[in-house]
Amino acid sequence: MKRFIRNGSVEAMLEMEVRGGLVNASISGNQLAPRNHSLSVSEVEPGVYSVLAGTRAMEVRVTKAREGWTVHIAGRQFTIDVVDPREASACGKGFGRQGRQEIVSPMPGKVVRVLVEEGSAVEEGQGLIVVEAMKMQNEMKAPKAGKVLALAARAGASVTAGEVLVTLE
Amino acid sequence: MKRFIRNGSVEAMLEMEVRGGLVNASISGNQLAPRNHSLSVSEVEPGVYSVLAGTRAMEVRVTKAREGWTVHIAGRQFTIDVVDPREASACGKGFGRQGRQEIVSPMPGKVVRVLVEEGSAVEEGQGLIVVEAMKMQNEMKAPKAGKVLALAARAGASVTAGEVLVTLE
Amino acid sequence: MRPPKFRKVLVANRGEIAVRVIRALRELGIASVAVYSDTDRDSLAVRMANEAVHLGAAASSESYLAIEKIIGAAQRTGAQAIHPGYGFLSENADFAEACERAGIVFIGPPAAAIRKLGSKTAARRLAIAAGAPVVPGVQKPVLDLDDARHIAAEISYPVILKAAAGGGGKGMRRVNTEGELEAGLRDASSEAERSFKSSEVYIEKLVTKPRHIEIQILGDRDGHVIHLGERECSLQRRHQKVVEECPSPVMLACPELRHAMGEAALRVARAAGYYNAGTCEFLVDEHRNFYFLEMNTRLQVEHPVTELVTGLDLVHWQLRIAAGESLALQQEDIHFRGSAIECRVYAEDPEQNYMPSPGKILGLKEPSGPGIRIDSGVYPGWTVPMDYDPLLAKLAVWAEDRPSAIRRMLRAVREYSVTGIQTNLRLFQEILEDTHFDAGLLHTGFLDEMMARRGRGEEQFEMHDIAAIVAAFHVARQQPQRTAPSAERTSLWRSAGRTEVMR
Amino acid sequence: MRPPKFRKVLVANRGEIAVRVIRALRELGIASVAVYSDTDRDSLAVRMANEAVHLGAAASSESYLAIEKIIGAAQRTGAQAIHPGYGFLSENADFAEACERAGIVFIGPPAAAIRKLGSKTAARRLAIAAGAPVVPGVQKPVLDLDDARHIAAEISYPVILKAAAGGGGKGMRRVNTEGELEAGLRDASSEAERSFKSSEVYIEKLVTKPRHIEIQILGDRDGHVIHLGERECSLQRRHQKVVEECPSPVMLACPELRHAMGEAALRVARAAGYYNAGTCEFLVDEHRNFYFLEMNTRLQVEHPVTELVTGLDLVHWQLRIAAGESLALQQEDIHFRGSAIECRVYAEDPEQNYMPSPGKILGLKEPSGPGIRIDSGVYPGWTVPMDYDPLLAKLAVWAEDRPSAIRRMLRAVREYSVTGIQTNLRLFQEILEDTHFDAGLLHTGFLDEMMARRGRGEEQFEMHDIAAIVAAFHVARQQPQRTAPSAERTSLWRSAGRTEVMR
Repeated sequence: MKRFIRNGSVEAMLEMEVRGGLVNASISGNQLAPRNHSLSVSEVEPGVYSVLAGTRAMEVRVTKAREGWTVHIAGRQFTIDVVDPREASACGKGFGRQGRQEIVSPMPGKVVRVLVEEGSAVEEGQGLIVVEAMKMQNEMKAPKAGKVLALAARAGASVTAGEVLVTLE
Repeated sequence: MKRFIRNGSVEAMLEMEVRGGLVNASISGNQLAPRNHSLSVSEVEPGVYSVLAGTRAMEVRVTKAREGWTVHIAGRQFTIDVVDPREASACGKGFGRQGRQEIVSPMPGKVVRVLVEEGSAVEEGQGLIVVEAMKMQNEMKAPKAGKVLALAARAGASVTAGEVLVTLE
Repeated sequence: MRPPKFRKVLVANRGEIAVRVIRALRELGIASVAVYSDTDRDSLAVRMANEAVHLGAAASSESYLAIEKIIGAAQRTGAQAIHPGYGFLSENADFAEACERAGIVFIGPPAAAIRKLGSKTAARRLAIAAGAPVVPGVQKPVLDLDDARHIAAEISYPVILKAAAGGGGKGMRRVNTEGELEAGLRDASSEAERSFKSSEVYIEKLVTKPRHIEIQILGDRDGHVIHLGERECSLQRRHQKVVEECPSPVMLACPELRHAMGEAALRVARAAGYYNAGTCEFLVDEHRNFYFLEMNTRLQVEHPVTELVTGLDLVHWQLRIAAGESLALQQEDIHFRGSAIECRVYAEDPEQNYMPSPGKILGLKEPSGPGIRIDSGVYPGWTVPMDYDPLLAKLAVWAEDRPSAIRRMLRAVREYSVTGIQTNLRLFQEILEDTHFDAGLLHTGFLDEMMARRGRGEEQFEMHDIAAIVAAFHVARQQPQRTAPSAERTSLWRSAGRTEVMR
Repeated sequence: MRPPKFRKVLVANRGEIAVRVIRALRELGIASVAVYSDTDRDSLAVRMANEAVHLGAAASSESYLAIEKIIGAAQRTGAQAIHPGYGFLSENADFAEACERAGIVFIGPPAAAIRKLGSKTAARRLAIAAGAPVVPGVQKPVLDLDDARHIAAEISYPVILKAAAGGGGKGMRRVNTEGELEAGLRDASSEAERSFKSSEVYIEKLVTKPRHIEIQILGDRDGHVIHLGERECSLQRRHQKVVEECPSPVMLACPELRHAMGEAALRVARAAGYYNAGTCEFLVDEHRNFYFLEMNTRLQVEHPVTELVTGLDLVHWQLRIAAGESLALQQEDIHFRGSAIECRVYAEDPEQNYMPSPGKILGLKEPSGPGIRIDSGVYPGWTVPMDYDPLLAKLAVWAEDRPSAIRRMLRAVREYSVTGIQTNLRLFQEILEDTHFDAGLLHTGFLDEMMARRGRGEEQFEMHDIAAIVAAFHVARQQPQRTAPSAERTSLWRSAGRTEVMR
C-alpha cells in the first residue's frame, strides 16, 4: 500500500505493509534515504492505538481534523493528510488567490456585532465582525484593505466553526 | 407501541408512546389497575439513559443479557425481557423437561479435571467436571441422579460461558 | 462527623461545580436538586442529582440568573437550602435576600456582607478601616477622563483601571502612559457595562510582577472565623486563573507571611460580619508586601488545593454552617500537609490566543492513581455548549512537597486526553516543565512571558514518521482497500516538486 | 524530594499493580519497562509504559513466572532494577538472587530475609524467638494423619490447617471436630501442592471471630526500620481481602494497640534482617490479644489506605531504598490523618458464590471528585482475561473520620459502573450500609455472616416499571419499528394466565 503523506507543509511517500498487528513501513522524500519502521500497532479503543517500536511503547490517538487527521503522541500533536496516490490528482486543490478573501468564524458561537456594511471599504486590520462563545468575544479583522463584497452574518445569528462571515475583495 | 415485559418471573403489558424525549407509558397486569408514567428519557451515552420522572432524576444503564436485557438503576439490577406481541407466539419456548439435563459452564474458563466417564452412573451432588478461571476452580455437580449421556469437554479445553459440558439422563 | 440537618438542597449552578456540590450532598445523605437550561438537559449534574428542574433557555438570564425561577424550583421540590456555587448568582445579595424571604437558606454569607464587599471600592474602604493594607489608588469611581488623568498622575503610571462591580478580569485595563488612558477608560467602562450592567471604574497603582495570593476563610454565624491558609493563583491568562497551588512558593521561603496575610483577611471578614466560606484576594509584590484587593463572597473554583493540604472539606463545612452548626475548629487545629496544585482544564486553544472550543467530546481519558483528584463536569459524548464558561474540569494533585507535586501533575497531565475539542492540556506540560515555574518565580504576567520566550523544540524524525504511519493505518482500517488497484498515477504534489523529506 | 538514581526500571507484573508502579516511575522521572504475556498485549500497563517486552504464552509459567525471560527483558532494555509488584515472583527468593547475579537490583527485601520468612513455620519460629506473640499451634509440618490428630487434640478444636508455603487463602481448611480432620488434611495438602508445589501443611488453634490486622513496615539497608501503622483487613471472601481500612476501628477504641503491634512487627523485621517495604499480618481476638501470623515480604495490594492516612508514597520509598537511599523518616515523623477505606473491585458475581466473570468490558464509569483514589488496570473495550486474578481495580477513599469515609465510599460506589462483565460493586453498597460494619464490629467471618443475614429489601413498583420502560425504549431504538404492523396476536404468556402484576 502506497500513500502520500502531508505533515504540515512537508510531504512524503509512505509504503506500508500490514501483517497481523505488525506494520512494516518505509517513508521517503526527495532528499534523504528511506527510513524504515517496523511497528506493532493495536487499536485498543476506537481511534486509540498502542504502538510498540521495538520495545519502545507509545499511545497514539487519531481523530478527524477539518482537513486530514489530528494525531496525538506523548503530548505532541501532528496534523496529517493521507492521500491515495491513485486519487492524488483529484486532490490537487487550487492554491491560487483570486484576490477574494473569505473571513470564516474560527469557532462556533454567536455574532454579537457587525461593524461594517456591505459595499463599504475597509482597511487592513479593521474590525469586521465580533463573534462570542463561552463568554469570550473574538473580533475578526480584515487581513488586507478592500471592499466588503458580501456579509453573510447578522447580529444575533449562531455560526459554526469555519462558516463564512464576510467576503472581501 | 405495545410490548410484553417479563421481569424475572413476573409479566406485564406495556403500552408506550414516544414523543421527542418524552415517553408516556402504561403498565398493566391481571390484578391491578394500569400504572401510568411520563418520563423524560435521554440517551447520554450508548446504552446509558438519563431519566426524569417529574423532577426525580435517575441514571439507567441497559446492556444485553444472555436472555433479554440487564437494567441497572441506582445500584439495583433487573433482568427484563421485551417481546413484541406480534412475535410473542414465536417466543413460546418449551419449558418441559424431557428428563435430560445439560450441565453448562457458568463462566468462561478452562476444564481442569473431568471426574466422570461417558455412560457412568452418577448420584445427586456428585462432582462431574472442574472448570477454572481467574485462579478459582468451580466443580459442576450433578443436579440429580442419572447417567452421563454425553461428555462434551476434555481436560485442558477452553470453554465459554453457557457451553454444554455434560449431558445427563 | 454527623451529617447536617438539611434533607434536600438545590444547586443553583451548572458544570463541574454543580457536580462537586451534588457529591458533597450525597456524602452527607442530603437529597440534591439540579436545575438546568435547555442545553444542559444531558449534563453530568442532571445525571447525578436526585431531582432536576428545567429553568429555561440557554441564555443565563433565562436560566441560571433567573432568581424567581430558581426559588420556584426550590419551593416546588421542597428544598430547604440553595447552594449557589461560584459565578452566576453566588455573589448576588438580592438573590440571598430573596432566598431568605422565601424561607430558604442561602448557603453563603449574609446578604449584608455581600453588599459591603460587593463593590471593590466599598470593600477597599472597609479593608482600610479594618487595618488591612491596600494598593495605592483612589477608592472612588472615576468621574470622567479629566478626573482619571488627575488621579493617575497623582499615583503615577503604570496604573490599572478596574470595574467596581467586576470580577474574572472583565472591565480591567492596564494603562502605562497618559496617552493610553482615554482608550483604556473607554474599553474598561464599556466592558464593565456589558458584563455587570455598571460602567463604574476606578484607578489603582499597578504593582509590577505581583503575585496573586488569596486567603481562604471560614466562619460561623456566632462570629468565630478562622483562615485556612493561602492559595497562589498567579498563573493567569486574560486575568483568569489557570494554575493554582498551596502552599505558595513564597510562603515556603517566608512562613511568617501566611500568618500576617491570614490575620489581615480575618480582620476584613470580621469587619464585614462575614460567615460561611470566603476568600480575600491580595497582591504580593517582589518585596513581599501584600495589598488587599477584594473579597470573594463565595466558594472559589480553586478550593480543592486548600482541601488537599488542610484535609478539610469546604463544601461540607459550607453546608454545616448554613444549617446553623458552630465551626468546631480553632485556628491551631489547621495543619498544612504537603503540597497541592490545580490545573483548570478549559475548552480552548492556547495556540490560537485561547480561542474557545465548544463542541462534542469524542474521547475522554482522565488520569487516576495516587494523589490525583478530578472535579469534572463533562463526559464522553457530551456536547460542551457555547453559552457558558469553557471550564471542563479541574485536575488537582497532592504530594508530600512541591517538586513531587509538580512531577505528579506532569504525570497526570500526560495521562489526560480529550479528543473532539481543543483543550489547554498541552500548555500545562510546558508550564510544569518550565524552569521559572520550578523555581516558584511566579507573577501574574508569568504565562504571557512564558509564551513569549518559548522556542520550538527540536523535532524528531521518528515521532513524525510514527504519526504518519498510524494515521495511514487508521485511514486504511476505516476505508478498506479496493480489491482491484488502478494503475498508479504520479502525484501532483510529487511532480510539482513539493515532496520533501519529513522533518 | 529528589528522584532516586535509577534511570530505567522493569515492572515484572501485570494489571493494576503494574500501572501503579509505572505511575510512580513516571513521577520520579524513571523510564518504565512493562512485560506482557500473549493476552496482555493491549493491557493498560503496556499502553502506559515507555517500553514493553513480550514474554510468552498466557500461562504464568510461560510469562510472569518465567525468571529467565524477565531477567533477559531487563538486560535487553538496560533496566537497572526490577519491581516485582505483588503475587507472581514478588516473594520468590530465587528470583531475587537471580536478579542480583545479573547485576540488577531487586526492589524488595534481601533474598535471605525472603527465605527466612517464606515458610510460615520458619517465620513463626523467628517471631517466637524475636518475642512476638503467635497463635497456639505447632510450628512444624504435619507428618501424617496420626500426627495431625495428636497435634489437634493437644491444642483443642477448632483448629485450622494451613499451607506452609501458602498465601491468599490457598491450602487453608478449618477443622471443627476430629471427624473433619482427614478430609480437611487431604484437601489442604492437595491444594497446597497444586498452588505452591509443596504439600507441607501445619496446624494452628483457630481464633474465633478474629480480626485480621496487619502492620506496614519500611526499612533501609542500614537497619533503620519504622512502622506505618495498621490496616484492618478482616472483610474477606474465600480468605481473600475485599475491604481494607486504616485506622482499624479497634485502634480507635484502643490506641495503645497500634504501638504494641507496631513494636512486635519491628522486632520480627529486625530479626529477619529486613529492608524495603513489608507487612506483618496478625490476628486480633475479641480481647484485643494479637498473634503474629506471617510476614508478607513485598508491597501489599491494600497499601493505598496507608498512603492516604500517612501521606507517604510507599512505591516511591521502595524505589529510593532499593537505590541505596537512607530512610530519612523517624518513627515520630509518622502522623496519621483521617480515615481511609479501600474496596477491591473484582470481576466476579457475589450472587453466585463469587463466580469469576472474565470478558470484555463494554462500559466503564469510574467515580471521581474529592477524596477518591482509583488504581485501575482496565479500560472500556479491554477484555479481562480468564488466566489471572479477577482484581480489576482498587477504589480507595480518604475522609476526615471513619463515618465520613464510609459515606464517601458509598457515594463513590454509586458513581462506579462496569458493564459487560459482572463485578462485586453492589456488594460494597450492602457492606457500607450494614449496621455491624458501621459499628466497626469486624472479623474474618463478617462477610459470610452478612450474606447469611441479608433479607431481600422491599421492592418498589416504580423502579421495576421504569426499568421495563427504559428497556423497551432501548429495544425500540435499536430495532426501529416496522412501518406496517401486522395484526396483533394474543400472547402465549397472557393466554397461559401467567401475566401478573409486576411487583
